[in-house]
Amino acid sequence: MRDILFCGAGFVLAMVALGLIRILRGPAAADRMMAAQLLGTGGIAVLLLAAGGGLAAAVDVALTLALLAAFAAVAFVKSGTPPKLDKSPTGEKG
Amino acid sequence: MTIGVGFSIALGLLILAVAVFTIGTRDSFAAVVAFVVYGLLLSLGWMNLYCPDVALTEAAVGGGVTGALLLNACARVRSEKTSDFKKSPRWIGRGMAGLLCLALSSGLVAVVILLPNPAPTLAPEATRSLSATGLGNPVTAVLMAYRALDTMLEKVVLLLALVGVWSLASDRFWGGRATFGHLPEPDRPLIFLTRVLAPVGIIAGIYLFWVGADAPGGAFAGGAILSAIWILVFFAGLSVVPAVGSLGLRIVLSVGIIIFLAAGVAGISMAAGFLAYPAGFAKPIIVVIEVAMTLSIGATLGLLVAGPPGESLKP
Amino acid sequence: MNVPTILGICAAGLIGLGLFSLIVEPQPLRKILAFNVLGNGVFLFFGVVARRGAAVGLFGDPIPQALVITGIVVGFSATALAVALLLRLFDETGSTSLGDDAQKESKSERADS
Amino acid sequence: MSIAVALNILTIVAVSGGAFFFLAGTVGLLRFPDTLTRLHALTKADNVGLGLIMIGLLPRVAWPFDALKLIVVWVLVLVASAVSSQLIGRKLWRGGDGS
Repeated sequence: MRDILFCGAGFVLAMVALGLIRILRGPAAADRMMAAQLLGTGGIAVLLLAAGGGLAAAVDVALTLALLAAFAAVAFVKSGTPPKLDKSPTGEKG
Repeated sequence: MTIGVGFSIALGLLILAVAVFTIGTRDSFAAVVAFVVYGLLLSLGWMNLYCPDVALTEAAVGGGVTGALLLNACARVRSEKTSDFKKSPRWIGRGMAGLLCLALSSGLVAVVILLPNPAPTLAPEATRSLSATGLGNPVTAVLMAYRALDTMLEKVVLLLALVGVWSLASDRFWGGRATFGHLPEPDRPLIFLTRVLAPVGIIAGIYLFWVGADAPGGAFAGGAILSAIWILVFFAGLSVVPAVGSLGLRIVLSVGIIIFLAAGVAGISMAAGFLAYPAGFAKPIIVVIEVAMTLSIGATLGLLVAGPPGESLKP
Repeated sequence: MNVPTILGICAAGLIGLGLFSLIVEPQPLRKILAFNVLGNGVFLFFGVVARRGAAVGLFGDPIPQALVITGIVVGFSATALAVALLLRLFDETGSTSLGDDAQKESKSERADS
Repeated sequence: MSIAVALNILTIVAVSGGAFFFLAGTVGLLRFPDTLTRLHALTKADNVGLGLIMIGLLPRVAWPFDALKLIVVWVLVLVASAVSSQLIGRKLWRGGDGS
């Protein structure tokens, strides 16, 4: 049973690794972000399958990853030049 | 066991491939996204090495908080999207650097293969005095008891880094707050996400800190999760970054070091020396220090991501 | 071949890759990434030492693990400081390049405007 | 005994189903023609995939509290995935490709 779950972990890892080709190819920044998102979900699955319900700490790591699953995407969408600096990019140097 | 080894080979190759992509791609944004993925994969690697404490810290700090920091930086310097190889050393220089690094890697591979296996270990020493500390997790015991001085100085380093970041502010913004996560309009889905995640995240952070005494977890993982939730609150616009001049903020930032120092100095009079814990009271003292540390770490990491103040309080 | 050895070879590769990029990459943001790749490689190397030191019922030697945990947090604070420096440089000069010609370019642009 | 066998079969079936959905998500992410359709493939497939894998792992955990945490993990990923795909989709809708 342990081996079957390990095989499942390897399979899911291979799948999300293939998905990483989207980071390579793009074309949009959103495509790259989505590949990272897929790996975030897949990483949780790989972690839990590889632990096979044996290691209780694996669930805590999975919980941490799940809490931060949206974090990178939110940072991607929301970050950037603050609006104040946007209006006068050169006027503040003098 | 062979399937487990095959899984590790696949994981190691994937980590190497993502690292090659991180440093090889022309597009800086792609490099940063690849780096976030790299942090997540490393966390899987740490679980594969049965180091769940490190895996937790790496998942929270390496994948989460560092990712937000670098994505924000990448968006701010958007105009310089691509890496300019014209300015990098000529091919001779690059070749020599490549040879040097190849030699280094080969040497390290030889070290990995030749070093004694099993390695000399301090695990018996770490477990022998475990009962005196009242802790069940030897990693926490190393962090909070045997090598507590390292951990305390590491907190000082964190605070110094924050002082360094703050000192990069323009004069006229000093005392103000960081311009971070300012939104032109409220973003309802993000507010919903924050309202769902914040309570769960705070409970998870406190839980990780609390079980750190006996199981994998601890102040660093818990503090990093708290800081991530705090940053999410900034992004959603539900709260503004506190002003650097705020007294309350400065108390929260320094309370970890103050309590640590106080416990250390008390150790001189009440126990064997600086940072020695009196017999029987080790566990409660460690818990008090860890509560203060978790708060301070969470606040410091969050403010490190938010950056130097860029807006004065009274325009 | 066992799990720690495989990940140790992986760590050796990461250290070489990170150092190479740190040397040849001209752009500061990429240098910061390279520094982190290098640092994480070193941490993973420590992990191998920790895992091989498994004894008395523990899965690994706790000392290297504790060192790595503090190392990750210190590495993050160094990264944050570097990023803050980089962003300040960008706000001042409109460029993140450190080379001489980049400074000349930004100066001439300012003179034009 | 038969209950244990049944639980093992449940685990194998659910995990295989979950792995299939990860396959589907990856194929969609790689093969679909534009960014919004790829977003669709990603968010539908990997959540069902993770859900099935969680169902498969539920009989395997040692403590009931861990089972509860597994469910919390899945719900958190569902919320995170729904919101982040909405954010990414809106960014695409409003501001070009965001590149």
